[in-house]
Amino acid sequence: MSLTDTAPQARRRDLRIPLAAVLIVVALAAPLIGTRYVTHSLIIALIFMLPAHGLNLLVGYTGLLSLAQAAFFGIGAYTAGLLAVHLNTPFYVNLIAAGLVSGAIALPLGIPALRLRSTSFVMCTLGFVIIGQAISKNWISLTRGDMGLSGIPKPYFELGPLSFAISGTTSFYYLALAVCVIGTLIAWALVRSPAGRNMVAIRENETLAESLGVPTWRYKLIVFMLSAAFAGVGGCLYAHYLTVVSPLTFQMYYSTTMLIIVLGGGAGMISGTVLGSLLFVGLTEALRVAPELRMIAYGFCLLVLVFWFKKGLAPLINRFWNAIGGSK
Amino acid sequence: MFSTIIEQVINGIVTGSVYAIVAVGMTMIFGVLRAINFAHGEYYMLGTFGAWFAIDYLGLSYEASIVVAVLSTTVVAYVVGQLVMRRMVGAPAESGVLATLGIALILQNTVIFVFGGGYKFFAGGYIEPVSILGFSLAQQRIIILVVCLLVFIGLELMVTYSRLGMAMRAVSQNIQCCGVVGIDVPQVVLRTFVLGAALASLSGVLTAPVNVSVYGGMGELITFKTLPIIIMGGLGNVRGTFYAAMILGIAESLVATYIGLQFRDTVGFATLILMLMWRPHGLFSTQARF
Amino acid sequence: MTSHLPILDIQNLSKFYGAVRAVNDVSMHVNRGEIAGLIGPNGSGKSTFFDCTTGLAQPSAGKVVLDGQDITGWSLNRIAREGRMLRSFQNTVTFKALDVEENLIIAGQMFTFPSLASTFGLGRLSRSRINGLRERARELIKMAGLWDVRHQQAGNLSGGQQKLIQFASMLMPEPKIILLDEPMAGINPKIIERVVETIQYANKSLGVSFLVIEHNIDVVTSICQRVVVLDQGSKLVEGLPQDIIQDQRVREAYLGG
Amino acid sequence: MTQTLTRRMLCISTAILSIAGVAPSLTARAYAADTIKLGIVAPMSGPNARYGGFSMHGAELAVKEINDAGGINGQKIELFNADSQGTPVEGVSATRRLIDQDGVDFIIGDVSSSVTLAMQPVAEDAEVLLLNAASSNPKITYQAGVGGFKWTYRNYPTDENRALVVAKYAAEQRGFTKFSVLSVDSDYGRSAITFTKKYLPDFKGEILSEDYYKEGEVDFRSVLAKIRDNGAQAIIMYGLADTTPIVARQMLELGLAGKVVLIGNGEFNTEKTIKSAPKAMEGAVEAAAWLPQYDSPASKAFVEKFTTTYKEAPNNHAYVHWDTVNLLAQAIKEAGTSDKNKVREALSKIKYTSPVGEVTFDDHNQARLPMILLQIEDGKPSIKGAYTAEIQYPAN
Repeated sequence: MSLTDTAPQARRRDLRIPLAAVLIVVALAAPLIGTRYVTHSLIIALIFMLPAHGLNLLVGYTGLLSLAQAAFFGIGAYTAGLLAVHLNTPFYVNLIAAGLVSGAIALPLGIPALRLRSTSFVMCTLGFVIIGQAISKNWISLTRGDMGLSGIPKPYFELGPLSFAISGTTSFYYLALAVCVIGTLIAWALVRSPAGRNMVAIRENETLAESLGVPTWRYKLIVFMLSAAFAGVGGCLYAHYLTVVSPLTFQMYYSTTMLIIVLGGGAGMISGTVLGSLLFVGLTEALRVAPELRMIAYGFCLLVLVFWFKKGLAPLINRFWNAIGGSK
Repeated sequence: MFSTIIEQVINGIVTGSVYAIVAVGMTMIFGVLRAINFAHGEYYMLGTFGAWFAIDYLGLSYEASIVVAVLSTTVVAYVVGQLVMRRMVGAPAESGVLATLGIALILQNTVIFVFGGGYKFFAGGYIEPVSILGFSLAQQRIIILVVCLLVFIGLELMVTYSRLGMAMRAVSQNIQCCGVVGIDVPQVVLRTFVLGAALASLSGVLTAPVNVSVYGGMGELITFKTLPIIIMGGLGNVRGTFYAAMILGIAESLVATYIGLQFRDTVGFATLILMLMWRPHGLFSTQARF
Repeated sequence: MTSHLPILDIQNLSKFYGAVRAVNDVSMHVNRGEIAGLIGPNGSGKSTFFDCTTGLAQPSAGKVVLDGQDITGWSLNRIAREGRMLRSFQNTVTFKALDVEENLIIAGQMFTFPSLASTFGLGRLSRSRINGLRERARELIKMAGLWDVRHQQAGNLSGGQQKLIQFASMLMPEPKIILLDEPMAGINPKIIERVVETIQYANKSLGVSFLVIEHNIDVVTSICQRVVVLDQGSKLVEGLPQDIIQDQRVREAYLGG
Repeated sequence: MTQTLTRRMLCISTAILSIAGVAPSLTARAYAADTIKLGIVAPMSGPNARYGGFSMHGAELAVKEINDAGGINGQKIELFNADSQGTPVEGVSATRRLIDQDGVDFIIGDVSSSVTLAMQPVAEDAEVLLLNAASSNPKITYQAGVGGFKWTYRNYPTDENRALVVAKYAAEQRGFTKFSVLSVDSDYGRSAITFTKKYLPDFKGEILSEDYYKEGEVDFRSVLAKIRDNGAQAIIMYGLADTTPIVARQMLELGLAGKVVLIGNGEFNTEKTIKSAPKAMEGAVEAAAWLPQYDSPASKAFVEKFTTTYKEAPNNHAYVHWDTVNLLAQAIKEAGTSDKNKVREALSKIKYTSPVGEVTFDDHNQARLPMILLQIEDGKPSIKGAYTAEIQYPAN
């Protein structure tokens, strides 16, 4: 590995800026280098990245293990899908609406749920997913039930006289990338802000935080809503990309996927979540070489993660990042 | 009208007793490990598969297949317990979720890989209906009810009087002190885990004749049914789990009758959430573990 | 500022758990600039009394008046934030995964940012406020003698050092009064001295009043100006420290329990 | 410490290697054009694997038969399979991989309708022929052919035809007027019932109760007791194959067997199902695209070959995938080339003779399939006729 290659040199140059530049170029040029399959895989990673950021705020920063992410992801997907199909609204309207609706629905759900202790809270949030699915199946007049919403139009923009649609995988990649970059920056700003420090305080010791004047209850509620809003925005990307939203969107599979991304990347780190979503998609797609053994191998990967990478992969990356940061 | 309600309550109790046997294992594992076992339903599936294999491939009788199924699941559970569950003592909740999900994926898809994904037909058991007090039930369901009662009586006795039972109680009360008084915590966790898995597999074999279809993914659904039960029962509380399973069984049965079958799977979690709003610490005190 | 009202005035406070009267009709006050002590045998209701005063538990009856303001029924965080009355816990608690400086900055945050919404900001105003906090934190760290370990995780430090972090944290928001729950429990004599110094420094130089639960009678006599004794949920006696230790009833309460 | 470090390094390198495993696949492999590349998208892991397993085997068998017979126009078929897990995201990923990496021109899939719906635009975009063999959501062909997606074809009956045939037979031949619904809670079960409701008034039938079960449900006693008490003559069940035996056994248990019959679809006719509760299945009416006992040499040969190859009897999913591969093979043969554009044209005008009857496609790329109506008599399916009907498409 490059780490050992450069070790013998007495003075090392700070390689961080060049590396970052390379990463940015790779991110921008990815659809041009790789096949559409690669672009598609990256889009899937980007779609999961935002809900994972939301979950990271909740699990990684505030210390609340939640499985409700799929429910808010589904609500966001349905919101965007319904708006796009019925009202043919521009993409940014759907995006904002999906985030707002998910965030707003999280308020009445969060108030009772956040009163619960650890395991009960986890189960309660899982319950939201199960109940969400039942509602989407049975509220047929709104959701078309099991028929689902299909043929969701491609995202289009209407900026003054200018109006254009995003069609094709490559352009969708750039759209998703832009949304994710903004989302990541927002998440980054959140955790860097004093509020982010208070979230960490809640995670570390809720009573102590409370005794130092931190209104823990309100923070938890706000973070729960924010994480739902992130999931909702991810749902909007999902709806527009796959063009289909069905009650299947409400399944624990997505909640656990997001949890795997957060923990695999490294909870409590923004870079961890970014890394985690790429890693997760890379892994599941790489395992496609053996379809029958794929999920078995995936299961083993989870065990490896739990036992050997308790803090996820981000600490390793951090170490690498610091190591290339020049000589001491 | 009234007799319909009675009949539905009986249906609920029969369903509840299946849930109870599976859930009690899960709740005991939670008691000693503080981890939700998302793979628990897979042992139920393994039990069913073991019995199906014994009947279809080895040509054994149903009774013999029960033994084969429970023993083979015990072996699998022992291996999983040694390699994974033992090491999860004191691990954070997130790790527990991921590790057990990983195990669930491995067990489920290994079975699919070995036996094929298609559903199998379970041939054994006593499916002839008998009439009791005007209600018609398959004989197998009466067996399930009786076994459920025996299992719970046995567990109560074991937990109160046996050495393992006392150690389990000790671990669930205060894990730090156990090391001091010479209890080998990982060993207790392992034994509890194997016992819980064996009970789940027993439940799988017993219900197989009435559930007929056997396939690799069947465990997941059972896991989701039992999750709300163990919370409602007060995590780690054996008796509470029994009552919670019965309550859920009856509630499901009534909902299926009067509201619609499509809402049945929602009943568990809806009841759970309503209950948690009313009593955030469960219906049955978590203090009175085991 | 020259008010002669006590900084903290607790009137007829009671806390019942079912039929159990954990605290029964206790009244006491802490004067401005005073270090008051609260002692009593185990199970006498001291901690419950603390919890009810600071909002961790709600009193069944009675009134808590902080600096002329009735704060009965306020939550712990509101009392800390708006009332500037802080409390410590019996077992030392710090944010273990964070370094010492972060620990202190967190402690100061809610007092520097006027509203919840403002804590989400990342602008220049927030930055300058955080920098202000960091400076203050460093001063307090120096004062507490933690300068060398300021970038270490709190959880990796010794119990005594963590105790000091806790004190320094509570001084961050410029509190009016601090309630200490057995500050000397489980720390070695060297640190005890340092804690005593810190308390006295805060009291003299920063004008912070204290109410201290303590078992170490030497400490109580050396720092407290006035002592209240609780026994079985009720106030037994109140007076100067040297009088209290001579008091027959107090001795009986401790010995006869 | 050293040990943990080495171990970590090992893990990291494994992780990196596994990611690197994707790298070579990034460049689409250039294959010689001597094989016809066919991709199958099906759920192969998780609970839905119980459908995907049969689908895969059916397709594999057909490919093997064709290749053993020398291929089509001298070209052999190369089969690629991809796991959809029954979720749209995974299904689309699988499709993308088949198209871009394996370079397939033809895809058969998926079982689940929502996955198929998500795959449609991908196939359209890449101009790859998507043949669906097992999804029943009417939307799939509403939006295909003249409806939009030129590259989607469906060789599977729609629920509408099925619902009509069953309702008509039950009312006219069996004289039923009171029905209870017990169908699977999926687009298949729901839409079949919607269509049944559309036609039932024509036959003076009424629905007394309506219940939908979730996939994997095993307890029907409550609903069956309700049905026993409400006096329904027949249970309309559009359900899952693996659930039918459970329902039948519980009908037996509650004394419904012989009093109320099952009508609809859900593999009522297989030996397994009938054996599970012969008394309950007696008189059941089913409209199926195919059944193992169907009396045609091709069908019989398929059943035999499948059973000997895979040690289990084929089910409907196995058959439709086997049949669809054969259909595609004939289209390629008629086109005279494996060029996908030509094959698509050939498919639109094909007159394919399946083991059950003649198959043609309408302008929505929906196959006009004969629907077999059967009734269980003396523990054996007895065929009452085959029906083909035109689909009425909604105006838009």
